Amino acid sequence: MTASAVSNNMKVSTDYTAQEIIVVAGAKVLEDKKIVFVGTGLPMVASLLAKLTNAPGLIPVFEAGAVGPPLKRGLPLSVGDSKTFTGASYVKGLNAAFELTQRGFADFGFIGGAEVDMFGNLNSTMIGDFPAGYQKPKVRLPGSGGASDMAASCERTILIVPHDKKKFNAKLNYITSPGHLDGSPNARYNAGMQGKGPYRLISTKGIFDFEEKSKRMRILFTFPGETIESIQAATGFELLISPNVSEFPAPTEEEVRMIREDIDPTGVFVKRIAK
Amino acid sequence: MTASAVSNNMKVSTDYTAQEIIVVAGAKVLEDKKIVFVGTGLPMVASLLAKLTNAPGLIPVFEAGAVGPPLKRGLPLSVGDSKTFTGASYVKGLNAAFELTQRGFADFGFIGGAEVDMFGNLNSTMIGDFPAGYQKPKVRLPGSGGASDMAASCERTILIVPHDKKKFNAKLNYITSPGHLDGSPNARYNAGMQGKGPYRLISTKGIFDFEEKSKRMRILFTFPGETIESIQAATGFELLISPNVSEFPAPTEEEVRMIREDIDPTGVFVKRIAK
Amino acid sequence: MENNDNMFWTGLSPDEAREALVTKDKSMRDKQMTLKEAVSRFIKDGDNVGIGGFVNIRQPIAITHEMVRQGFKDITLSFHSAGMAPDILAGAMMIRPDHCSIKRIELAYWAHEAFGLSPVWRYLAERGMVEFEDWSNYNMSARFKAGAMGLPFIPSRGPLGGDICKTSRTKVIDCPFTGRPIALLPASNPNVAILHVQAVDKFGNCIIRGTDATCPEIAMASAHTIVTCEQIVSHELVASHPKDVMIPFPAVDAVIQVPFGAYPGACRRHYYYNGDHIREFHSLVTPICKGGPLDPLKAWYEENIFGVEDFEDYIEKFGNKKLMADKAAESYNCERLA
Amino acid sequence: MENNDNMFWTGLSPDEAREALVTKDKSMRDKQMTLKEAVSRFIKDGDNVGIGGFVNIRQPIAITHEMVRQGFKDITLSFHSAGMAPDILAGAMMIRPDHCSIKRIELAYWAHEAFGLSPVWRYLAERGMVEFEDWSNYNMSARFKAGAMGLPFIPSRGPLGGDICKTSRTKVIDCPFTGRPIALLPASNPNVAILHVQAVDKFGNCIIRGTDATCPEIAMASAHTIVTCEQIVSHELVASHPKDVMIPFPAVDAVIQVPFGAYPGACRRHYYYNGDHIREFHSLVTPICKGGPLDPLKAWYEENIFGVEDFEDYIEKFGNKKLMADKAAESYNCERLA
Repeated sequence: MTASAVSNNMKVSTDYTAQEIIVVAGAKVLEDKKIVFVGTGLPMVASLLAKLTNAPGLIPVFEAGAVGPPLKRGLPLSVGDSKTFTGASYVKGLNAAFELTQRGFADFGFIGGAEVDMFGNLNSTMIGDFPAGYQKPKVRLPGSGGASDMAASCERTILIVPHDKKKFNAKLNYITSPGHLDGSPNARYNAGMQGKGPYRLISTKGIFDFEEKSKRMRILFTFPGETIESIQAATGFELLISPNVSEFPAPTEEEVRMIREDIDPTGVFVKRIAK
Repeated sequence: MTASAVSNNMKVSTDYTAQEIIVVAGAKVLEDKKIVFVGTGLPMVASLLAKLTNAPGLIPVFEAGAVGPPLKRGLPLSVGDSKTFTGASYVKGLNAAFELTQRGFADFGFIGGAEVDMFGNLNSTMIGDFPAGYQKPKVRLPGSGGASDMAASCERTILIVPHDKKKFNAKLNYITSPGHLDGSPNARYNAGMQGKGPYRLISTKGIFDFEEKSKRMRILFTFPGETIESIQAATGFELLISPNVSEFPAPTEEEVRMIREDIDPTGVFVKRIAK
Repeated sequence: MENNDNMFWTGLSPDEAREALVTKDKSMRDKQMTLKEAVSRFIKDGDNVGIGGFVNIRQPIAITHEMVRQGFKDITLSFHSAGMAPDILAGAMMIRPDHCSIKRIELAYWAHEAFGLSPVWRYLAERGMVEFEDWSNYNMSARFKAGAMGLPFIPSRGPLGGDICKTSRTKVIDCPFTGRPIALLPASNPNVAILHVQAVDKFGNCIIRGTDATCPEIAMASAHTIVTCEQIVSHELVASHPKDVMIPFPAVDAVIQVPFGAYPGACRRHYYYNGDHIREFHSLVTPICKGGPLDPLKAWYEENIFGVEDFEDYIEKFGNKKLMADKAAESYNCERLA
Repeated sequence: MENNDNMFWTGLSPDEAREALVTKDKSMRDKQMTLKEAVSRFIKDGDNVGIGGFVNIRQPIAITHEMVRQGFKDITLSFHSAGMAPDILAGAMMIRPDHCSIKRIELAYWAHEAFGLSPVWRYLAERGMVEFEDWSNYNMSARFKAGAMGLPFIPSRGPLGGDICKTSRTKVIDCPFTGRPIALLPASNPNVAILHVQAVDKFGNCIIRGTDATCPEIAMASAHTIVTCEQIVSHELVASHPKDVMIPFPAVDAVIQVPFGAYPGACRRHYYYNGDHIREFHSLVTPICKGGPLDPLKAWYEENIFGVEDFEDYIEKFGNKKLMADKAAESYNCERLA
C-alpha cells in the first residue's frame, strides 16, 4: 500500500451502510486485552474489526466453547463455527463457556435483540400478548440462545438494536435478556445477577450509555445525519441526553474496506445494499 | 503349564493369609460385565483377580477419573495411578467420575472402613468422643476419601472390614460412609441417597449380607476355621444368621499364586506374613 | 406455557432416570446396528428426544431423516440451539401430521444464525401447534448437566431477572448461604439422545472434535443414546487417546457409521456448511407461512426422505463435486495433513 | 468443628471471588517468573490455599517447599485427597511453628494409599493444633466446581446420611422439585491455587495428562493460580491441540518450569513414585507422635528445604540413577515413542 493510499483510506467513507457504522462503533467500544463473549452476527464482525484495529489483544470467547481463537481463517458463520476453534487456547462445550462467564471471566458480552426498553432489557423471544398469548405469539422470534446468560453474567454488556420506534419500546413484549431491570438501585444485584449490566447500546442512529443513577438510556453519540431530536423521534420512550453528547465520526474508507474486503467479503452478516 | 500343574493349582491352599481370602471372596462377589467403582487397597487387588477369573468383562472405574482400563500394566498403587489410565475408555477428573456414579453408572462400589455397625455404616474418620471431641480425636483416621460418595450413590456396595470386636461396633464413633442408616424401611431413599446400599460385607472371618427387611448384618459364609459362634464372639453386636449359611471354600493354590505372583508380587496391599 | 408453573417432568423424572440406568446392560459390547434398527428400537411415541450439536454443527440430521421415515407421535424435543434437526422433524409434521407429531419443545434458540430464521418454528409456534418452554442456552446445557449428574436440579444465574423465570419451571430461591436469589433449573433426562460425532468405537466411546456442544451431558442424562458418526474406528485407537473420549461407552446404546450424517450442517474436520441447501429448504416453507400450498415441501420430503431407502441415497443426490467442495472448505478451516 | 454450624466463608465469598476476577488483568501475557517470586507475590498470610493433584499424583511439591522456605501464617488448606503436599507444609509447622502455621484444613483424605497413613495428620489433629472440616472427595471436587462456576453452592448426594452433614457447613434441604432431601455444599473459592501439571505455555494454558484431578476447577475457583510444570512449551504447540488444554490462560497467574515438581510423588508420562522417600519422611515423624525428639525431622527440613537454594538442589540430591529409574518405571506404565 502506498503512502497516498494510506492517507486515502483514512478519509471518511461516503457510502457506508447502517450496519457498517454499527460494526465500527462496536469495535471502538471494545477495549484491548479484555475478554469479550461474542454473540452471533454483527458482534462477530465488530470483534474481528476490533482485533484488526484498536484492540489487537482482544480475547473472544464463543458460547459453543472456544476461548481466545486468533480467527485467522476468517469470519465464523456461527458461534460454534469450526473457524472459532482453530488455534484457540481452550475448547470445550457450552457448559464450560457459560460457567467461565458466570464465574466472571467475561469483561464484555456483546448481544443483539429485537426490542429494547429504556433500561437496556432485551427481547428476542416473541411479539404478542404476554403472558396470555405466550403459547401462540403474533411473531415468534428465535429465542434467547445465550443472550439471557450473557446478560445475567457478563461484567458489562454491549447491545445492538436497529433503531426503530417499534423496537425501542417503553414496555417489552417479553424480557429475554435482562438489563438494568426497572432501574431501581442495585436491581441486578438484588435479583441475584452478576455484573454491571448494559454498558453501551449501539443502534443505527447512535451510541447510548445508561445514566449511572437512573440506569436510563442516554444519548452519548449521534451518528452522522442524526440529531438528538431525530433519534428521540424514533424512540418509544424518553431518552436522556449526555452532557457530553457529540457526533460519532463516520467510518473511514479503510474501516469500510476492511469490513467489505477482509472481514465479511460475501456479506454474510453485513448486507450489501443493492447498487 | 502342564495338566498336572493345573490340577495341582486347583488344590486348596494351605498357607493363604487373612488378606488373601478377603481378596478371593471380594473377587467372587463381583459379577461379570458390571461396572465397579473401586476403592483403594484390597478392592483393587480383588477387582484385578475378578478380571482374571470369574469376571473378565468387569469394568473398573476409579475416582480419579479412569473408566474401564484393562489394567495390563499391573496393580495400581493409587486410584489415581498412571496404570489406571493406560488403555482406559474415558479419562477425566474426580468430578466426572463421581458424577457418573451419582447418575447410576456404578453397579458396585467397593470400599473399606475402620469400623462398621450392624447396618453397614462405616467409619474412616476418627475414633474418640463425638461430637465434643471431633476437633481433637483420640485417633485421627485419613478421612472419607471417596467412600462417602460411593456409599451414597453406587447401586450396591461391598464393604471390607477386618474382623475384630472393636471394629464391629453397635455404635460408630463417626458415620463416614452411610449404609442402611438405622435400618428403618426406605431409610436411604428418605435420606435422599441413591442405590440399594450395602450388599455384602467381607471380613477376615466370613461374608455377610444384610437381611432384606431389618437391613441387619447376617452371616452368609463362614471362612474355614470359623464358626457362627466364633464370628459372633468377635462381633460387638448381634449378628443374624442366614438360613443357608455355609462355609466359604479356602482359596485354591492357583488363586493364591495369582495374587502373590501376578497381581501383587511386591506385597503392596496384600502383606506377606514373615516366615 | 401456563402449566409450567406446576412442576412436572418431561422425559424421565430423576428417580426414573436413575432406575433406567441401574437396570440397563452397561457392559462393553458391540453396539453397531443399522440406523433403521436403532431408531425403531430406541425412539418411542411420547418420548422426550434430546438433540445434540449446536445450531447447524453436528446436528443429528441422518437420525432425524430416519425418524421421519418411520414416523413419530407426541414427542418432546429438548435442545439448546438447533437448526436443521428440528426443521426436518417439524417440517414433516407440517405435511404429514398423522405420521409425525411433536407435542412439546424445550429450547433456547431455533434458527440458523448466518442462514436466517426458521420459518418452520414460526409456523408451528404462531399457529399454537406445539407447547413450548423457553430457556437460554446455558439453562438447557445446565439442565442436561444436572440430568447427567444424577441431580434433580442445578443452580444458575442465567434466567434471573427475565421472563424465562415466569414461562418455565425454574424456581427462584433465596440462597441459604448468601441470602441472594438464585435460580434452580430442573434436570432434563430425555428418554433418548440423538447425536452425531466424528469418531466412535464399536462399544460407543465417542471422540468429538471442535465444540462438544452439550453432547456428553445429553448422552449421560438420557436413558438411551443413539450415535451416528463419520468414522467407526478400532477400540485400540480410541483407547490410545482416552482423554479425547468425550462420551464413555456405557452411556451409548447404538453406534452407526453415517458419513455426512450432519449435512447440510457442518462437522469439524469433515465438512463445512451447505448453506444453499439450508436456504433452499426454507424457501419451500416460507410461502406456506403466508398461506401458500404445502406441495413443494411435500415434494422435498418425498424426494429426499420418503422416496429414498436411507441417508446415503440422500447424500448421493448432492454429487461428489459439491461434497468435495464442502470438505475442502472445512480443510481450510482446520488444516491437517492426511 | 462446632462453628461449622454457622455459615462463614473461608477464602473468598462468592461475591468477593467474582469481584477478584472482574478486576484482574486477564490478558494474554507472559506469566513466566521464578517460583520464589510467584510464592512471594501470590501467597499471603491468612490465605486459603487450594492444593491440586490427587493423593501423591501431581501434588505441587516444589511449591510447598518454596512456601516453607518463605514461611506462612494462619493459612487454610483446601484439598480432596492429598499426601506429601500437606505433609511438607504441616511437617514444617511441627518443627517451626513460628515460621509456618496452618490454621484450618478442609479435606476429604490425608494419607498415602499404598505408602501408608500420614503421621503428620495424626500429630496435628490428635493434638488439636488445627481446626478442620471433613468432606468427601466428591464434596471437595464439587465445592471447587461450584466456585469455578460462579455459584454459591452445588447440590450433591455425597454427604447425605452421614456425619459429614453434621461436622461441615453442608445444608440439607427438601428438593423443591422432588420433595426428597438433597445436600447443598458451599462453594470453595481459595485465594490461591497451587498446581503442578505436565505442560504449559507462557500464557498459562495447561495441558494435563492422566487424571485432571480437580485442578481445572481449583484454578478457575481461585483468585490466583500458581502453576509449576514439567515442560514449558510454545503457545503454537498448545494451540494446535486446544482440546488438550484443561486450564485456560486467564485462570493462571504464574508459570514456572520445575522438572520433578511433584516428586517424590508421581507425574504421568514423566515419573512414577519414589515410595522409599515418602516412607523415609514418615519414619522421621512417627517417633515424634510417640513423644520422640523433633531433631531428625528438623534435620530433614534443614537438609532438603532450608539448606538449599531451590527445588532443583533438592532433586539433585536423589542422583541421576534413581531419577532415571523412576522415569523408566513411568515409561512402563505409559509406553510412548520419544
